[in-house]
Amino acid sequence: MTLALQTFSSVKDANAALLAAGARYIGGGTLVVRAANEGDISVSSLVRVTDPGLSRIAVSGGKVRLGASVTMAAIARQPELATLAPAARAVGGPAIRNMATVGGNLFAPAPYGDFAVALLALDATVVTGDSEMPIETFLAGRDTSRAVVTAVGFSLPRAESFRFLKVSRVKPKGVSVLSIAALLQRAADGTVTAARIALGCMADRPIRARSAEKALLGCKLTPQEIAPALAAASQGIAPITDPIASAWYRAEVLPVHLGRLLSN
Amino acid sequence: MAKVPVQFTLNGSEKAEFIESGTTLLHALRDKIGDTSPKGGCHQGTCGACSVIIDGELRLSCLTLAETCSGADIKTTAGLAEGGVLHPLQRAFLDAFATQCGFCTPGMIMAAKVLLDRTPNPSREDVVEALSGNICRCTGYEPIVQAVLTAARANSQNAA
Amino acid sequence: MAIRRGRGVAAINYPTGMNLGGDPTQALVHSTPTGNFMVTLSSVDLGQGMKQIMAQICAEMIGVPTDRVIIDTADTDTGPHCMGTFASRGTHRAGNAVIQAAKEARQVMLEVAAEELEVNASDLETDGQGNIQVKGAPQKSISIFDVALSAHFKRGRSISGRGMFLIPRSYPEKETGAMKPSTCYAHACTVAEVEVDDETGEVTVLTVKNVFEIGRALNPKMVEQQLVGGSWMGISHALYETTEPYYPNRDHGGTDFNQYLMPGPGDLAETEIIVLERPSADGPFGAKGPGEMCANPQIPAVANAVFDAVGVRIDTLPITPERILRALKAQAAG
Amino acid sequence: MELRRDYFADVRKDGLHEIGQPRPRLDSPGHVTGKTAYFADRNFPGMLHLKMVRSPHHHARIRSIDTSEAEKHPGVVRVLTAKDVPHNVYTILILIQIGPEDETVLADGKVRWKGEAVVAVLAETERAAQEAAAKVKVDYEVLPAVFDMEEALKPGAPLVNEYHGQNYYLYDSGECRKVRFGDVEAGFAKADHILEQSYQSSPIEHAPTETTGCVVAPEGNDRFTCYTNTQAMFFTLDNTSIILQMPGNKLHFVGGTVGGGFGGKVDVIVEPIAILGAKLTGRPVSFIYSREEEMQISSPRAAEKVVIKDGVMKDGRIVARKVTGYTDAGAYSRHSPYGAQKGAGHYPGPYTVPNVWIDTYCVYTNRTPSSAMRGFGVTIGDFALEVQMDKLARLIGMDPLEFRFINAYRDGDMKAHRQPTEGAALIECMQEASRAANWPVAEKYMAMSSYRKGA
Repeated sequence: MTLALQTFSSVKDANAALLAAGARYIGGGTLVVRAANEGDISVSSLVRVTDPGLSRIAVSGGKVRLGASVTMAAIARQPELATLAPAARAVGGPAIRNMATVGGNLFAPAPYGDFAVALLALDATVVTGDSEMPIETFLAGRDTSRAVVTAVGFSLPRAESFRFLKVSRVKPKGVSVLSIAALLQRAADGTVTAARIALGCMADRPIRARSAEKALLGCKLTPQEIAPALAAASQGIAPITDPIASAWYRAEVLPVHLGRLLSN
Repeated sequence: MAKVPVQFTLNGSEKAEFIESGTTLLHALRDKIGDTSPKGGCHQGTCGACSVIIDGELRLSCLTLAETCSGADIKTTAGLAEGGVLHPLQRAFLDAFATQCGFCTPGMIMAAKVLLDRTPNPSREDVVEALSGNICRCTGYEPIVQAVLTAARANSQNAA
Repeated sequence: MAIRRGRGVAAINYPTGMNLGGDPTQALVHSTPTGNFMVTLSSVDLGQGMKQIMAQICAEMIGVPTDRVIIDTADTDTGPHCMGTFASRGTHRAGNAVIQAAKEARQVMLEVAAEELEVNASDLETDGQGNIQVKGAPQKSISIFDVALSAHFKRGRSISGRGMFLIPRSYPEKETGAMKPSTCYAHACTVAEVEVDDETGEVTVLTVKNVFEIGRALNPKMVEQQLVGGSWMGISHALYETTEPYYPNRDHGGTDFNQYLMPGPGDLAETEIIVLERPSADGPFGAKGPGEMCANPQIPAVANAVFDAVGVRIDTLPITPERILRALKAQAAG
Repeated sequence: MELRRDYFADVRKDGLHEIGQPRPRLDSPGHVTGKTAYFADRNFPGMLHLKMVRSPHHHARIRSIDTSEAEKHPGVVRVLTAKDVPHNVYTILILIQIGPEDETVLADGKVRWKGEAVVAVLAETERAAQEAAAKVKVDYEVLPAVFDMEEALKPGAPLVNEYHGQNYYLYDSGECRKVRFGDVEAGFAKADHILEQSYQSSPIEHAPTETTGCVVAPEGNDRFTCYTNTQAMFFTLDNTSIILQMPGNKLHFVGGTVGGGFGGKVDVIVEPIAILGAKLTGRPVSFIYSREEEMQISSPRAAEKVVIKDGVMKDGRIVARKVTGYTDAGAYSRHSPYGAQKGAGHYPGPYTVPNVWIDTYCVYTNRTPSSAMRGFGVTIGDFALEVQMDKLARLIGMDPLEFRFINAYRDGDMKAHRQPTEGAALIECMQEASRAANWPVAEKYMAMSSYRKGA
C-alpha cells in the first residue's frame, strides 16, 4: 500500500471518504504528514478539501468565524484579530505558521495546541458539517471525532479583556512548558465580574481552570486579591510529563505564571 | 502505484512530473526534479532545512504534499543567484562566515529572504523571529543573525 | 518574584589529538602543469573548514596564494590514510602531514627553478604570491607557473611530495597510569553572568567572556566560527541538553528538535571571544585543536554563576529550571 | 573576536602570507547556493530503502524471528537477519587492538537496549519498507534490565553484555584505568579541609542537522561505492571489511562535506548493513537515520558520574585529589572504554596537585550505547572539576579565580600521569579573563607566568 491523497471540493464528500479505514484528514499537514513521514502506517490515505470557504475569516458585529483551514499566519496578520495574534504567533516558527491551521490545532496533543487554549478561553463553538458544539465538548471527544471540522466561531474579545501567555524553554520558538489564556470581564473599579481561564499542558489537551475562575470573581487584579485564585489553579490538573518538563514542574510554576499574567 | 501529474514553476522554469500520490514536495524536488538545495534534516517540521518559498510564503517542503502545489510558484535557494551573481543574502552569509557545515544554510536563506522581501529594514528581533524555525548546530546563530542584518542594510543602500 | 544575578568562572585545558596517540594521517601534494597545487587526503570536513585550513597550510609552504590550492579529500580510492576527523586532531595531524608533503614538493620546485635561473636551490625563496626569487636579488625571479611548466614538459620532474604524521602510541602503565595522553594542550577561561528567576528556576545567560589559548589561529575568522559556535554549545549543554531528561529512568527521551532542547536565536548570550596564541612545539605553525575545548568551560562557569545568583548547587547536568526550583524549595525548607 | 598578540609574543613568528589570514572559505559559495553535495544528494535509479526493525525492549531474549510475511509484502526485495551478516559480532576499536568484540550488527538471540537493530528490510520505497517492518514478528522473552550505573556494578545485577562477563570494561589495569601519583591518603591526612562531592550528567545528543546515513551503489565490478557522512573514512572502511568479510579493495568510500559531526559519526553503524544489502540485492541502497533514530538510536555522549575528593590547605593549595569517574557506555563498548581512560589522563585538570588517585570505570547498562562527542572523556569531567574548584574556594573563603591561580599548572610541573607540563597557558587565560570580565585579582597573580624561570 502507498499513501494516497484524495482531493474533494466539498466537505460532504470528504466526510464520506473519511469513513474508509486508514483515511485521515489533512489540513496544513504539520501533524498528519509528519506522522506518515515517521512511519505511521495506520495512515494510508489523506483526504483534503479545496472549498475556499474553509480558509475564510469573517469578522462582523463582534463575532468571528474562522474557517478550519485558516492558518496561524493568516490570523496573526489580520488587523481585526490583533487580540489573538499573540496566541497565533505562539505556534511554531514562520513556516509552520504558514501551514498550521485552526482546525489542526484543535487536534494537536499537548505540548502543542496553544491556539486551542486561546479558543477554549474564548468559549468558541466548533462547527463540524451540520452540527455545532462548545469547544469544551469537542475537545473532550476529539479522539473519536471523525467529521471534518469546518470552522470555529467566537465573540471577539476586547483587547483589555483577553490575555495570553506561553512559557517555553527555547526562544522565540519553543514548545510549551505551559500556556494560559484568560478572558476577564471587569467592572469599572477593576473588579472581575466574569472569568474564563484555559490552560495548556495541564492535561493531554487544553482544560479550564474552573476553581481559579471562581476564585477570581469579585477580585481586583492585585497580588493579594488573586492569591486564592492562584492557589486554586492547580486543583484538578494532571500536567503532562515530557522532555520539556515534568508534571511536578508544570504544576509548581502554573500559579507563578498565572499570577504574572493576571497582575500584569 | 498510482502516479499523479504535478506541474509548477520552480525558480522561474516550468516543471511537470508524474509522481506517486502522497509524495512530499521535498522528495519531488530532490529525487524527481534534482534540486537538492532543500535538505531533509528531520521530515518532522522541526528543523527548517527543507524550507522553500511557495507563492511568496515560507513553507516546509517535508510536510507539503507535492500534488497540492500544482500551479504554484516555488523558489529554492538553488535559484537565488541570478546570472551567476550571488543574492545579497548569499553574499552576506559568505562575508559574515555564517556557514560551517552548510546543511542548514539553504533553509536559513529562504527564511531570511521572505523576511527581507516583506520587511526590508528588519530589527534584530524581526530577524530572530524569522529564523526561529530553522535549526543550526554549528554557528551559535549569531553570525547568521548578523549576516541577515548586513544583507538588509546592503539592500536598503542599493535601493537608496 | 526576584530576578537574581550571579557570575561564575571556570578554567580548563584540553588535549589535542587522539588520546594516547597512535593516530596517523598522511597527505600527498603535487603540482598541476600550470603551477596549481593538489593536496590529496582522506580527512573529512565536518563543516569546521578542514579543507580551507589545509589549503592555507599548503599555500604557505609552497609560496602561492591559497586559491591556487585544490583539496581532494574523503575518497578512499585516491586519498592516503587518515585516522579520521575527531579528537581535535584534524588541523594538528593532517596539517603536519600537509606541511611535510608540501616541503618535499617545494624542494623539487626550487630545484627546477634553480636550473631555470642557473643558481643554487638553496639561494632561492618564494614571495608568497606565486614567484620564486633569488634571496637578496628579487629581480632575478621566475613564476611558479613557469617552473611547473618546465618541470612537466622540459625537465621531466614531478613537483610532488609525501607527508606523514604519527605520534607514537602511548600505553598506560598498569599500576601507576604513567602515560602520554597528548603532546599539546589548548587552554580556556570563561566568566559567565546569569540571571535566575527564583520563582521558576529559569536561567538567562547574559554574557560569556571566553579567553581561549589555541596555539595559533591559522585562519582567525574560522577560529572565531568554532569558538562562537562552541560557546553556544557549552551553554546549551549546561542548561538544556539531554536525550534522557529523567536519567537513569529511560522514559521521555526527545525525538525531535522541539523536544531536544537547545538555545534558540532569541536566547543568545552576549559573547566575547579573546584568543591568545602560545604556539605548540609540534603543531602546524604552532596550532593546537580549538574545536572541542571551546564548548567546555561555559558549562561549569554557568553552574558556578547559578550558585552565585541563588545559593544552590546543581551538580547534575543539565541545570534545568526544575532542578533549580527543587533546590530552592529545599533551601527554603531548611 | 580579539586576538591578543601581546601574550607569548616572544615565541610566535608572524609575517606569514597565508597562515593567520582570514581567507574566505572555499566551501562557502557551495553552501550558500545549495550546491554543496552531501551524501544524500546522490540518487541512483532503482535505489532500495533500508528500514530497521528495532527492539521495543530494554533487555530481552529473542525466542524467534518470523520474516515470512514481511518478505511477501509488495515492494520488499530482501529482509536481513543476523545470519546474513558474515562477521556479526564486532567492535570498532578492534582496529587498534581494543577488544573484545561485544556488539551485534543485527541482534542474535538477544537484545540489550531499546532500539537495538534486529531485522533490516530493503524495499522499493520507504513506505513499503515501513509497512513490511511492521510485519516482522519477533518473539521476545523480556529480561530484567539495569539503567543505573551503581546498580549495574552491584553483585547480582542483570548482566548486560555476556561478551564482557561483568558490567564493566576490564582494562589491563583491572576494573578501571588507574593513575597513582604521590600518596593521596597522606595528602588528605595533612589537609586543613576535605571536600568530597559527586557530579552527574545524562546522555547528550550531537544533534547534527544532517542525520547519519549512507548511499551505496554497486559499481558492477564486484566493488561497492559507499557515499557516507562518516567522520573517518578508512576506519569505517576497515571495520566494514571485517564485518562483511569482504576484502578492502572491494570497498570504495566517498565522503565529503558532512552536515555536522561533533563525534556522532565515528561509529560504524549504517555502512556495513547497507553495503551488505547492496551486495545481496545487486541494487543501490540508501540507509539514512530518521530524526527519531538520530535522537534516540545513534550514540549519545555518555552520561557520567564523577566523584571528587579533595584535600585543601587554608592557603589555597590543593594537596590531594581523588577522582572516581564512571562512564555509562550503555549496552556496548563502541568508543567508551577509550573515553573513560581519556578521563584518567585528564584528571586532576590543569592544576598541579602533588598527591593524586584516579579510577575511571566504563560501565555497561541497558541503554543506547554511548560513544564519542566533542570533548570526549573530558567535557563532563571539566564540569565536575570546575564546580568543585568553586566549592573549594568558597570553603576556604578565597576568591574562586585567585584560588585557581594558586593551583594552576606551569611549565615543568609534573602531571599525575607523569608527563612534565609543556606549553602551559592557563595562567595567561585567567589573567586575560580577569581583565575582560572586570574580575580583579591580586597583583601577584597578574604578575605570574606559565613560564618557569630557567625552564
